[in-house]
Amino acid sequence: MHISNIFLAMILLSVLLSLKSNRLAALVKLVAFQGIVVSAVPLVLNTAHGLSFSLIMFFLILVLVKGLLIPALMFIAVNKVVTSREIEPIIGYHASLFAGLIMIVLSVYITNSLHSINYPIYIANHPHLADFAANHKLLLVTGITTMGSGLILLMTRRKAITQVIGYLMMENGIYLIGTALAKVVHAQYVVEFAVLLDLLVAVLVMGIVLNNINHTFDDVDTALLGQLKD
Amino acid sequence: MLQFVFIIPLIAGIAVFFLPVKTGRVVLLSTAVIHAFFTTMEWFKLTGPLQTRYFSNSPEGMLLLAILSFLFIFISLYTVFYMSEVEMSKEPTFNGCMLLFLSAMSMVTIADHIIMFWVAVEATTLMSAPLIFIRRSKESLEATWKYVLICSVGIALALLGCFFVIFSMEISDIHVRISFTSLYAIAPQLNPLWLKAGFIFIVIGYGTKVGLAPMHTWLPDAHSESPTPASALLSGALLNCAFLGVYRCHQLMFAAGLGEYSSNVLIAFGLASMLVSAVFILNQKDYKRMLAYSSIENMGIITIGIGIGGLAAFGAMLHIIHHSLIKSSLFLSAGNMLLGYGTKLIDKTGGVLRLFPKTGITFFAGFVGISGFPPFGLFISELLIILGAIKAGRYVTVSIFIFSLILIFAGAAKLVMQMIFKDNENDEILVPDKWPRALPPIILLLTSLVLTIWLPDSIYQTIQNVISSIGGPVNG
Amino acid sequence: MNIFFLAILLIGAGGVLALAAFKSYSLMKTGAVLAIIGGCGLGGYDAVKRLLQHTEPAVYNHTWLQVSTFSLKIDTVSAFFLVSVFVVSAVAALYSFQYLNDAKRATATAANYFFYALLIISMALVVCANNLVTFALAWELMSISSFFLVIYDVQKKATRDAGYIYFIFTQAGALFIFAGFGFLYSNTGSVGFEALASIPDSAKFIAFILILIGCGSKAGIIPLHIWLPYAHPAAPSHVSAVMSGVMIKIGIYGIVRFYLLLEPTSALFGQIVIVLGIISGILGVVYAIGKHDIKRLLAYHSVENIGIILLGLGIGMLGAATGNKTMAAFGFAGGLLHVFNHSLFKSLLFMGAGAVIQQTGTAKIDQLGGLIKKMPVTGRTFLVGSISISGLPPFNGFISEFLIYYGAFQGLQLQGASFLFSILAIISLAVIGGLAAACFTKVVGVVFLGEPRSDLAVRASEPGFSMVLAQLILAALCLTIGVWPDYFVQAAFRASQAIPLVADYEITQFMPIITNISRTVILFFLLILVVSIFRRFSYAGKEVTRSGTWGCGFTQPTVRMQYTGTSYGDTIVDFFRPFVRVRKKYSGINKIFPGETTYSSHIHDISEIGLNTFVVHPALYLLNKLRWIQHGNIQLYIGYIVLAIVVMLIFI
Amino acid sequence: MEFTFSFASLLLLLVVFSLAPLFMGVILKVKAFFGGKQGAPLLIKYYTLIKLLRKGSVYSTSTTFIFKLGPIVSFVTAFMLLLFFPFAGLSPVLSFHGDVIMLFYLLGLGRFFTVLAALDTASPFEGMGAAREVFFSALAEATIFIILVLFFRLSGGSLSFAEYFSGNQVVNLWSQSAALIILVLIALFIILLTENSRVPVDDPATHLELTMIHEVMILDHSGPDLALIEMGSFCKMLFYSAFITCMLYPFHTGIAVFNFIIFITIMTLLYAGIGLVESITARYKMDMVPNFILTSFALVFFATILTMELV
Repeated sequence: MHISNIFLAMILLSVLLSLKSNRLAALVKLVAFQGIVVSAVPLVLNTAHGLSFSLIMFFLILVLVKGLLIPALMFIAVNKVVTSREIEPIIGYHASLFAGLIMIVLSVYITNSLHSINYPIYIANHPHLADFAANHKLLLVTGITTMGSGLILLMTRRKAITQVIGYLMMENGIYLIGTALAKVVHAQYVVEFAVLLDLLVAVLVMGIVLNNINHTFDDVDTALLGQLKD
Repeated sequence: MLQFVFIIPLIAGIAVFFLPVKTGRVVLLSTAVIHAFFTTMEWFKLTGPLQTRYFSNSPEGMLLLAILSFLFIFISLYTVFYMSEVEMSKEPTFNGCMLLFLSAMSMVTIADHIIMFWVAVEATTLMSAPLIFIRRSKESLEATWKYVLICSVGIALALLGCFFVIFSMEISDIHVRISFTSLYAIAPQLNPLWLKAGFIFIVIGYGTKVGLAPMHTWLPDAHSESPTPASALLSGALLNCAFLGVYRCHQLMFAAGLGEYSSNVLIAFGLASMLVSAVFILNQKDYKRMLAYSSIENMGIITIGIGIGGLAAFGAMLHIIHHSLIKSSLFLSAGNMLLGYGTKLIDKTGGVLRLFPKTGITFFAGFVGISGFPPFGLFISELLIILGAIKAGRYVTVSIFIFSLILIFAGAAKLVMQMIFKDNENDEILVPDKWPRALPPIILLLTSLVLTIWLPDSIYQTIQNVISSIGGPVNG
Repeated sequence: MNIFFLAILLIGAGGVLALAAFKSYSLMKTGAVLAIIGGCGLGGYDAVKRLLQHTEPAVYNHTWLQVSTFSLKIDTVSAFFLVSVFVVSAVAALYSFQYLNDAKRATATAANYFFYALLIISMALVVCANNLVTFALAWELMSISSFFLVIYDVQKKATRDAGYIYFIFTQAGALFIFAGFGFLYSNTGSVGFEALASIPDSAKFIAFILILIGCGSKAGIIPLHIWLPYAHPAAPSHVSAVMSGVMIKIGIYGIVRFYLLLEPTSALFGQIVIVLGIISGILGVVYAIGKHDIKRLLAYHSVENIGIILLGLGIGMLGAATGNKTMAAFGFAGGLLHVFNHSLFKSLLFMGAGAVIQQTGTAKIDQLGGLIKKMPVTGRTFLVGSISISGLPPFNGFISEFLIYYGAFQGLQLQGASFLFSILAIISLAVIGGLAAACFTKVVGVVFLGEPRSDLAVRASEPGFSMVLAQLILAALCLTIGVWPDYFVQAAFRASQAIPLVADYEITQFMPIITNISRTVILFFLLILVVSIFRRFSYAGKEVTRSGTWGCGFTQPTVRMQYTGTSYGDTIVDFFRPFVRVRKKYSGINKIFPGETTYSSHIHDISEIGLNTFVVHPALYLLNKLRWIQHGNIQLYIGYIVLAIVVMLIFI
Repeated sequence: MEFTFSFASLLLLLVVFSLAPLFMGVILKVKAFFGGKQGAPLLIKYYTLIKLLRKGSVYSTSTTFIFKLGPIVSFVTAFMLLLFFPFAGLSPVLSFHGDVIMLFYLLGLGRFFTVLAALDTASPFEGMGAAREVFFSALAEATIFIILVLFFRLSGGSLSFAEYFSGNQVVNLWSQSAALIILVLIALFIILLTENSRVPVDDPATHLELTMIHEVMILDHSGPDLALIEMGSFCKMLFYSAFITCMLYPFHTGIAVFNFIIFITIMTLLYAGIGLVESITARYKMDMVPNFILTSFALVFFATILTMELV
């Protein structure tokens, strides 16, 4: 029983909750929580060969951005913007929760198939990482589920803010999958920071646009954003 | 030094935010010129071949950088006169973002590290978003929202694709710098399955930005709602930059011996884009949307050409050059019409030739060019693509290609002829057309014309180097 | 070659000058017309020289866009076509000098001259093009410039629609040609014309068919002719003259050129071309009989004559395929000579029509009449043109048709399918001839003879000098070729010797026939002279009075009672019912004291109906069904992306 | 193939030409006989011509030079036919390979001008007649040329009247392909009736303009003009009958006089036959005429297809 599994379980929990939560504020809190846990994952994974200073520094920055800055922005947005704090899903909560569960099953299936194809080679190449590889299964499952649920949120929620949150979840998922697969990236902090910066700016821009949308439409319901069509 | 091409615009852009309007304009123009200067330096390798950790001057990158830089000079020139017509409250923001946008795009063209490339592409999205919603009208906000969200989602997927590509390297226990150039070298050893997966995600991710159907959905809105200079820049430069990502990955697949697969994928997306644009160009109501869909079509043509390779790839490269020139010229002319009529509806813009002779001529000339007539370059590129496609034995592709070309031409010709020649019900002119704003489109068209008659050898050589990595020489 | 380039340069200079000097109207017109005529004269001289004296083909190469060369070559075939290009263009330019006389539209006129010059140049280049890319380039230039010429009267809706239809057809045709080029290129691996004869037969066939479709849409082969009856009436008359006289022949040139390059051995090529010729010829003339708009009628006659030309070429191809030298030589020579002849009399007729329209302000033949009294010269030249186009001696139309007949008759010695095709060719030629005569008796009779049917026709008078002169020149040429055909026939034979089979073919043994024809014609004229003297003599000293036409006992004849063109052609059109949709509106006589009754009939082109019902409407319907894609709903859009990924991952 | 000219033939031509009105007289006589009348004298047509030549003319004010040109052209073209035709086994006055095509097109020219002259008068009836004339003759052209095709096939590549009826491969009832010739004869007779506007296609003797074809077109012509037209129609008639005659009998008896006598006899009988047909058949309705002509076409086309097997 590796410690990282607990983290991953927490992430999955947050995903499922976010799918069935009906209050924006709660949703934002969930994302903040999820952000912190996700940024902690590399930390707990690399316990195998000890913590480096840079790794910890990086962890702190990640937490700062994903766990504090972005949620803070979201909170401001929510408080400034939202008239009704309901989430107003296009498909019901239970349905989306159910979809989330299906997502988990799907990701498990994908992961297994991938492992059966790849991990023999992988472990052959990195024998010292055998247990690491084992953990990867769950990591990959979590990543795919998170990403999928993010997409579900994007497709099934009416409020623009919820879509931003969906985007963030998707980003987290991808980050997890990246951690599971490509460790080289996570050794290059410049690139990491650049990606992080992009994420931050993206949320910032979205926030600004949201703000403007709210000013002009008095709401952030994307149903109002369906005028441009052929 | 290579990085100047994005560092200088970056600094200038940030500066413009805080400078007064007049100086801002000056900075904009001068930066454009300086950028062009550095680009030429790079083009002629005056700084020597350069290979940093994250950047390199690849032939395809240089080609796009040259186009970008050339376009930007005239678009910024246009911007200055355009701004003097429309009093925009947030002009410094606009000019600043133009420069930041330029810097982001320049970064894309020279980025070599896979993730750094991704970062640059995402940056272009974010930097261009303010350009689109600068007016804060309902439509522009909606367009921006769709643009930012859809592109961000798409590009996030591209990041996933990048991870897959990297993993395809790690899994077979190779460790090189994860930059395109170094990956080409070891491409054959990459794990094909993960490489394919990566390719799919990257094509779909960056394809979203290129405007390949069915991920094109944001494009017509963004291109039609943004202010004229922005539209011109989006259509003329941004799409190419995004396409660079697709192209690089195709190159990688080719090096890995999966060229067959990636070619088919590209051709499929290209044909889809052409058909989709055909659907929406027929009885379109809004002329900027029409131009946007035509951009989708042309990106589709380019994708097809690259997918086919050989002579068609050469054609596609020519197509990139001439499409950028002609399409941005068209958007600038459309901007002049928008100023003159105050509406984007085709039914309300009649008799352009009579009311705005200069704009009418440039617009129609642009249309003639975009639909593949000489003396403009798209004629030769489309001819070469058809020849190459049939040589490659892709008969189905060719038939769909020709079919949709005819459809699109039929649709567009109807609208354009109506706009240019049919008389308008009321002849009131909001803003008369002036030489300063008519000149940039004319120059862009003339450039395309000159390049059709005489293509400099250096460009030819560059294109040769580009396509040599995807299916051999021109007469292959 | 230098003279050729000089001519091109001069013509181009004329066009540019027109743009430059549009401020002063008459100066612009004079300069442009003079330069164009000068250039055409120079080029025509060069071409004639090449045609008559056996000079080696001139070649010019200039590398272009690194992948191909800009390559020109003037051989006898090119020279032959060059002659008609330059002659007709020059005369039409002369005509245009007084035809375009609206100083208020100075810029439009300037543009018209510019694109006119461009059209001449591009046509000359197509005819001389010596590789695929050059051909394509010149072809597209030709299309675009002719498009701008068509939309001269752009403020009229009819003109815009005509231009639109033409634009679509020309672009679609070009794309088909490009596809055909693709097949050629993929087999030779080069854009050059050299190796084409060596490619496999299947590729030859596909490429030829594609090029036939492309060039056919330009030449106006039924069912690809739909743009023609729209574009020609819309364009100004000197433009219609050039387009119908020369430009559609460039389509024919494309077919001939690629046939010659491919050197196919199968008889299938000839048979296909013959069938197309028969369809175009007969249906073309039938539609022409049904039309009431003079220029539209002439446009359909262009279709008919393209049919005749195709018959000639088809016979030639059949002969080449079956190794029958005489058939091949005569068929090709006839076809080519008919190209030249038709370019003469068709432009003559269009100019006449233009003069009529300019003077009366209407193109509806049923409103005209008796014009030969008002405009004697135009009337007489138009009569000449009509006799020529009906293929009757003593004018030039007969000569070329005779050659085609002769070739076809040679085909009767063959067996099986070739025999049948020769029979069909002969019969359809005969029928076409008869119907053409019917149609032009109608035109001349209704427009120029009888009494004016409306006061539009009463006010007419002879058009300007340059217009009259242009028509006189062409009429004189028609007569010359009809009476002294030898040189022209020889030229046509020389051009037809581009076919390898008949390269060494000796035509001198057949020239006596031609000489005899011209003798017979001269005899005919002598007899006419004798008989008219006899007539004059028999009228000597007798009282010759004039009075009204005998009304057959009807006491109040009015001009409205005259037989109209509609009723004239009605029975013939009815005869071809299934191929011609006729819609008649007749209010009928229903009261005891009949009130005003109306009758109107309209002829529908079946290929147009077919295109609309089977291609255009279904396609539009289908595409409109797809418009929901851009639904405007962002969630849906993201759904597309997910869908795309899923699909791609399934097909990984 | 070269341009032959023989003087004796010219003499014969003139004789036959001068007899043409007489033959027309024969027709009238036969019709009168069947009508149980005594009828006009045989020479009636000569009298008519002389009468017409004596008269002056009245021209419609609508007419132009074309109206005067019409009769001349129609006569000359018809007369030129005779120049190229071999009467009674003699070689024709003029001849060259391929002259048939030329001659039938000359006939077309004559028709062209007759029609124009009719339209020149602005009379509704003449226009009506012209419309019918061009339509029917266009159909007849098809038959004529398919006959030429057949002859070319039978006579091994002949394209002139001289070649048809002289040389080793002649086309007549006594050659080996007689079966086909019979079909041609019927067809040619139909064409004769059509082209010369006889009953059942047209009735020269009718007095209702609405039902006429050829006669109505010359309503306004008078005096010498009319005389020219008459002579032209005589020539045309003469040509077709001579054509049939030469197919009925090969004039191979060496002596020219016998040939001549036989020729005249057959011609007379033929004209009498035409008279017979005219007196026992009624005129067709206008819309029946095309079928009538197409019948002739069908016959010859059938014959031509047969040659694929026989020849």
